[in-house]
Amino acid sequence: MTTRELTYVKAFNEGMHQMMASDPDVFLIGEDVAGYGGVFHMFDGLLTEFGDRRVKDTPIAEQAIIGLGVGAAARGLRPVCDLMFMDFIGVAMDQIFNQAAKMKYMFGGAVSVPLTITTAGGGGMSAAAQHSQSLEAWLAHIPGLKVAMPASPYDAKGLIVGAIRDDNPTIVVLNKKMLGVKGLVPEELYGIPMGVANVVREGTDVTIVAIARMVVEATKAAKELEAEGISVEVIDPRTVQPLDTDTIVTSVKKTHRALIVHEAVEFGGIGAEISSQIQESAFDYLDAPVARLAAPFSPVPYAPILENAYMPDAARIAAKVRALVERS
Amino acid sequence: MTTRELTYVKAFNEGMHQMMASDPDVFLIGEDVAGYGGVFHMFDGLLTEFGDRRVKDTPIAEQAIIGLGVGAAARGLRPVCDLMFMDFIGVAMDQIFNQAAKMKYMFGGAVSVPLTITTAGGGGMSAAAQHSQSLEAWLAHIPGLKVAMPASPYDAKGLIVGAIRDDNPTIVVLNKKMLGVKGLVPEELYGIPMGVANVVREGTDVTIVAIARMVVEATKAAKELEAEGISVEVIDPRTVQPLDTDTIVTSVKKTHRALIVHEAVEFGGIGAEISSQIQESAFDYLDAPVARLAAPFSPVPYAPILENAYMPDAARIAAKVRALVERS
Amino acid sequence: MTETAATGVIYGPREGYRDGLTRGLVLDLHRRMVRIRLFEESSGKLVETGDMPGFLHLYVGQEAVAAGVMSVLGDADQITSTHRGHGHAIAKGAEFRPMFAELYGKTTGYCKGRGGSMHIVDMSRGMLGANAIVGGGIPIAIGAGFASQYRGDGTVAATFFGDGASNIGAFHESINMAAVWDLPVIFVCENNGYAEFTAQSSHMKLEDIAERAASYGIPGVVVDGMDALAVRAVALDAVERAKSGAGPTLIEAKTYRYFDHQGIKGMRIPYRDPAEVEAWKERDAIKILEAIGTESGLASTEDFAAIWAETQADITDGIEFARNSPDPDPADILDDVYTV
Amino acid sequence: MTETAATGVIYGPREGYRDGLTRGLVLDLHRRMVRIRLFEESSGKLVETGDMPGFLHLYVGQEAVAAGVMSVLGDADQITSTHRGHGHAIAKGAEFRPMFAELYGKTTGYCKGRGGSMHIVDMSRGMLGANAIVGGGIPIAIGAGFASQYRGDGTVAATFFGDGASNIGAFHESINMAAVWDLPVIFVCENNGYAEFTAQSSHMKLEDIAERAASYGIPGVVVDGMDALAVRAVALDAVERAKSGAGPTLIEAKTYRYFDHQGIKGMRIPYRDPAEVEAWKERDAIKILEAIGTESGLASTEDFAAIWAETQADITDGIEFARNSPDPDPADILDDVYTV
Ligand SMILES: Cc1ncc(C[n+]2csc(CCOP(=O)(O)OP(=O)(O)O)c2C)c(N)n1
Ligand SMILES: Cc1ncc(C[n+]2csc(CCOP(=O)(O)OP(=O)(O)O)c2C)c(N)n1
Ligand SMILES: [Mg+2]
Ligand SMILES: [Mg+2]
Repeated sequence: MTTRELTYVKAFNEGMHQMMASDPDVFLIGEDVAGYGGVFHMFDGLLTEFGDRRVKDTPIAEQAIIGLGVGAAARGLRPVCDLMFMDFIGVAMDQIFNQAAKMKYMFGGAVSVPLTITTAGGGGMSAAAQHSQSLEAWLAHIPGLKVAMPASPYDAKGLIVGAIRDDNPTIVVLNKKMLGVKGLVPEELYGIPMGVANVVREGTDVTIVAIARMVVEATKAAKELEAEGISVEVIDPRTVQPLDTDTIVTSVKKTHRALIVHEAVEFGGIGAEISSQIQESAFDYLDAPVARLAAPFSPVPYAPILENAYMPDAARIAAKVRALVERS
Repeated sequence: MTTRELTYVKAFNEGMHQMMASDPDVFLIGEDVAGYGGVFHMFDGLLTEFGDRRVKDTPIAEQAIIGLGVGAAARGLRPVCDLMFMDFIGVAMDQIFNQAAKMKYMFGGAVSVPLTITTAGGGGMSAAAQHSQSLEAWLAHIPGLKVAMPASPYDAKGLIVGAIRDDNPTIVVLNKKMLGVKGLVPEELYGIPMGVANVVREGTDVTIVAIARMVVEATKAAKELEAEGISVEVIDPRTVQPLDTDTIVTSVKKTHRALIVHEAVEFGGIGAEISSQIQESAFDYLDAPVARLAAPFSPVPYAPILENAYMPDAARIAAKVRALVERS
Repeated sequence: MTETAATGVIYGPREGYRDGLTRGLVLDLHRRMVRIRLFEESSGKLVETGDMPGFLHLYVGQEAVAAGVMSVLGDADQITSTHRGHGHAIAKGAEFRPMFAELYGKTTGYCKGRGGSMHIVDMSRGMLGANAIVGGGIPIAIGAGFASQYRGDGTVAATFFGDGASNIGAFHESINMAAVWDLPVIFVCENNGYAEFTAQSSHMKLEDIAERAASYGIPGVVVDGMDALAVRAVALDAVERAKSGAGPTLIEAKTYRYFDHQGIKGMRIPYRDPAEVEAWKERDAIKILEAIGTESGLASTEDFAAIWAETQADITDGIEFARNSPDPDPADILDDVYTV
Repeated sequence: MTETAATGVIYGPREGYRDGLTRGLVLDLHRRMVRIRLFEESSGKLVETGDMPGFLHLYVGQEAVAAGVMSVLGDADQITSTHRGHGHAIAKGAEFRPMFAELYGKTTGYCKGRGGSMHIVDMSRGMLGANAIVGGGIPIAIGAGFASQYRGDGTVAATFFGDGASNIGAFHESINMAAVWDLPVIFVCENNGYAEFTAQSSHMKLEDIAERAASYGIPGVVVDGMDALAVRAVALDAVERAKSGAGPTLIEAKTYRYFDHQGIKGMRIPYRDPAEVEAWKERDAIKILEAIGTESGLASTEDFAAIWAETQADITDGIEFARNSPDPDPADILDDVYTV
């Protein structure tokens, strides 16, 4: 039960290593995941340890990459298919939403598709409009799919393990800007099941539901606000599908105020669903409208000065919380 | 200014004819849109009238179909690209969301993309999981795109004309089950601009915001409820991007209660966004939580008995409205 | 510059492919084809009369392709299919009762009424499902073939798709990846000359789709898709090649559908010359096989008649079973979205 | 079965492609290549030192391809490009000031700082944009070509993409559609042997990607991508064919990138043999052209030196301009999402 500091990407990588060691049915395919170990080092060392039968570089062909995973999973293997950047999902969407996600249902339950898709999302790298997106709202809207978004090294390991063990098609979205973030990670193999939120920090005045890297920013804001006498509870849903509504609603019934924060554009983002669920389930407890803080309705801009303004951060989160508290 | 009864699909078809007649830069491509006139008769007669330079059958290649539209639009033409069923969007998504929608912004405004994509969505035909979907929530979440969903013959014509005239990439989603629905349609060419809601019916007790065919069901429910002394206002946003929030919020401030109805699955549907916006803007006016009625979280089932249970209808809408009124 | 590329396509099966023909094989292929023919004709009518819901893409005319390929596959071999999938399912061994029940949307159907015609499946026989997205099944098949290679279990996968589907991106990506990894996959292009109502000459500049194999460094074979024995012969070669580790083959079977793209008759526009339809019907796959059977003396007219009759009885039984089966319960609508 | 398909590929430009060479052409091609070389070297360094944001896919080594093709296109002809797009933009006539300004994320940049390296654009010169999605620009190019045909304005479109991109679905769909409609489009595959860190032999089973042209019934041409004159010659033929209404051509230019996939040096793993890199550098496109120029007597060492010097001055000016340009104002972040 040794626990030590690891970066987010190393924690993820350790989860991959341990799952591949523990289950011979797990294999990995994707662009430059083998020889190069993945452009983000996510898959470092896997080729060396597990060989080129189980770790394979593919042509640039995302429909075939995901589709191969669907077919192999339907035959009982546990494929991990990497989609280098989340933004590339548009070329493989059919295999994800019409095939992987629907197969079980369309076939009356006759098959399971234990496929894991890994990808990297989020902005902050000056990678511009086609390499910075957060598209989890699309994925969460697809019955049959599960969607994990680790916000710490501990979760990066636990959620990739949980995803591979899950018998359903699951997408694990790493956050690019968190790759080097450090945190405590147990050495042994552990999995976090899909659908269990993490109460990152307890508080009594306002509930912040934050997604992916915004958990870090929200936690920063919460610390800042504590000094001002505002007690903030920070909840990380960990998976946006399934969503742990119970944990969120229970918190809001206690705090009476809620703010949802994510990197994706606000309109039609997962924050809209969370906000709706909160007000549907805790309407009589609310002292203020459920608030959202997210990106403005534009593609992600390239210039750092614009991108910084585009992404929510601790300062803007804190301001939004103050407004919520003052409102009521 | 003659007005006469036309079916939904004929009204759409008339809009296509008139736009192609009035603007030589408008052309149409898609699978079986020329010789066959489209599998839903949407494009009947266009080949005969405008010839095979302007009306073209394509190979089955949706990335190329949409992408060709993007390139031609960037060069100043006004392409109409047909995507036979909305469900096929997964094979062409990249061209829609990363290319068409983002081009102008990424290029600092240097280009406009006056592309129109036509497609058919919705269930009720026993067409099963890959031919019955309502995916407008994905599209509305894409900055740069506009999304129209006509709910009457009048709008089917007005919105296709408005979309072609619009200088931005716009998707017009026809509803398959409405194709034969009749209504009054003016003979002359008219366009409905994107972003202007239609107050289909005025009322004082509850506001229903309904999308696409659900407008018809909501109106039926409203008539039924009127007899019970419940006065329902029915709003059809017509376009979910841009969304006419003002009209919706103004209505809810008057009625104090809101229900949103759509065919898409509830989780992450456009109803979540509308609900969030209502409670953000009219929180103090609400006598009850904003409610949603939509499909359960599963793929669309094939058997008619299941599909009927799956889709919201007038009876379930009325029941939901009654519950809203009783609540407060 | 020359505009006509030389071609590396192989035409037809190897010489003597009919040698050593057995009575068993003739009857086996015949039964597969007749079962498809009668299932399709009857289900087409059931939809036309409004007895059955949904819309159907019928396989009539193309029977020799499914029968020929399936006759060389075992239950452990996998296939993926298309919107026109009944024929593949039946040739792979699917039974009429759960097939009809599925089309009727009943709980006893292959998909418990959830999928219908376009999602017919029979996992127990390696039929990995019809697919309502053109090209959608092709990537899935390479996954099935990958599993064969990964496990080294000696099985293969075959994927069926149309002439129209060979223009879509998923085809290109999948066949290239299968080639690169020498996956044991057979790509079966059923060229019936049309993608819906669009003729091949309007959707590609090729005569032989098998030519596309050269783009992936694999063999491309053209075969008469009305001759089940010819199809079987090239499929055998492809399976052998796949099992030996040499990788995939692209087979193009020239065939024809007798009915409309969807349903039996619905030709709103005359996109096909009636003479063309008749010419193909002259070379009907079942007729061809029956002639081979009787001429070789391996089977008699009575043998074939018995198969028709017994299949017809099966059809009647299947429809009866389906009609009497229970409807699904809307309360179960959320079952099977996830594996729990 | 034979596994090696016969090939209809055309190798190299037609005989005598260097005949009638002029001083003007030598200097024009040289200038285009030197401008790319120096822009790429300097911008690569500016990112390495942290002076400039973003990440860059540098075009150094491949200059002859962009220069050769662009030398036969006019401002009204359109191109689409890739993640490795600076070279295409510069060869098409883009200026250093707005290019550097864009990389620096300034309002004076080609995209007002919104797009950066991967979305460099110059609409005024028919440069329809770099593209950060592999294969993303190919369908757009056939749209540009469609507009040429629709208007009958005699323009053509060219689309650039890599060896890796030729495996993605968008390539297949687009080139087939362009072929079917005889669109005036030139498909230029820059085969630099690698898709990121994956060698061609691991991502396809072909040696010559031009072979894929046969799948679409169009000519495929292999050309030495280090010889700008050879590239120009085959591009001229392709443009002529396109303008005559005969349709598209697939050109494969064999070339090499000197730097890493991204940035100048970042070879975390030795995915390329240093000897291979050196061998390609021996055949450097600029060196080759300079030798042709001096050997033919059409240009002197001094001529070339002047171009290097003048370009270096332009670089300095461009960087200076960019550095002194104003940052965008976050208040304008929502501008240009829509045309209003
Ligand atoms: C991605 C996609 N595009 C379009 C369709 C609509 N569609 C269904 S079948 C069909 C024609 C298919 O032609 P082909 O592949 O030749 O098969 P055939 O119908 O002739 O058996 C089309 C266009 C679809 N289902 N999926
Ligand atoms: C759809 C898509 N998949 C993957 C990537 C990541 N990616 C960027 S460049 C590249 C390699 C491209 O190789 P090639 O087409 O040969 O072009 P080159 O980089 O050699 O110029 C990859 C895989 C991407 N940008 N888009
Ligand atoms: Mg066909
Ligand atoms: Mg390359």
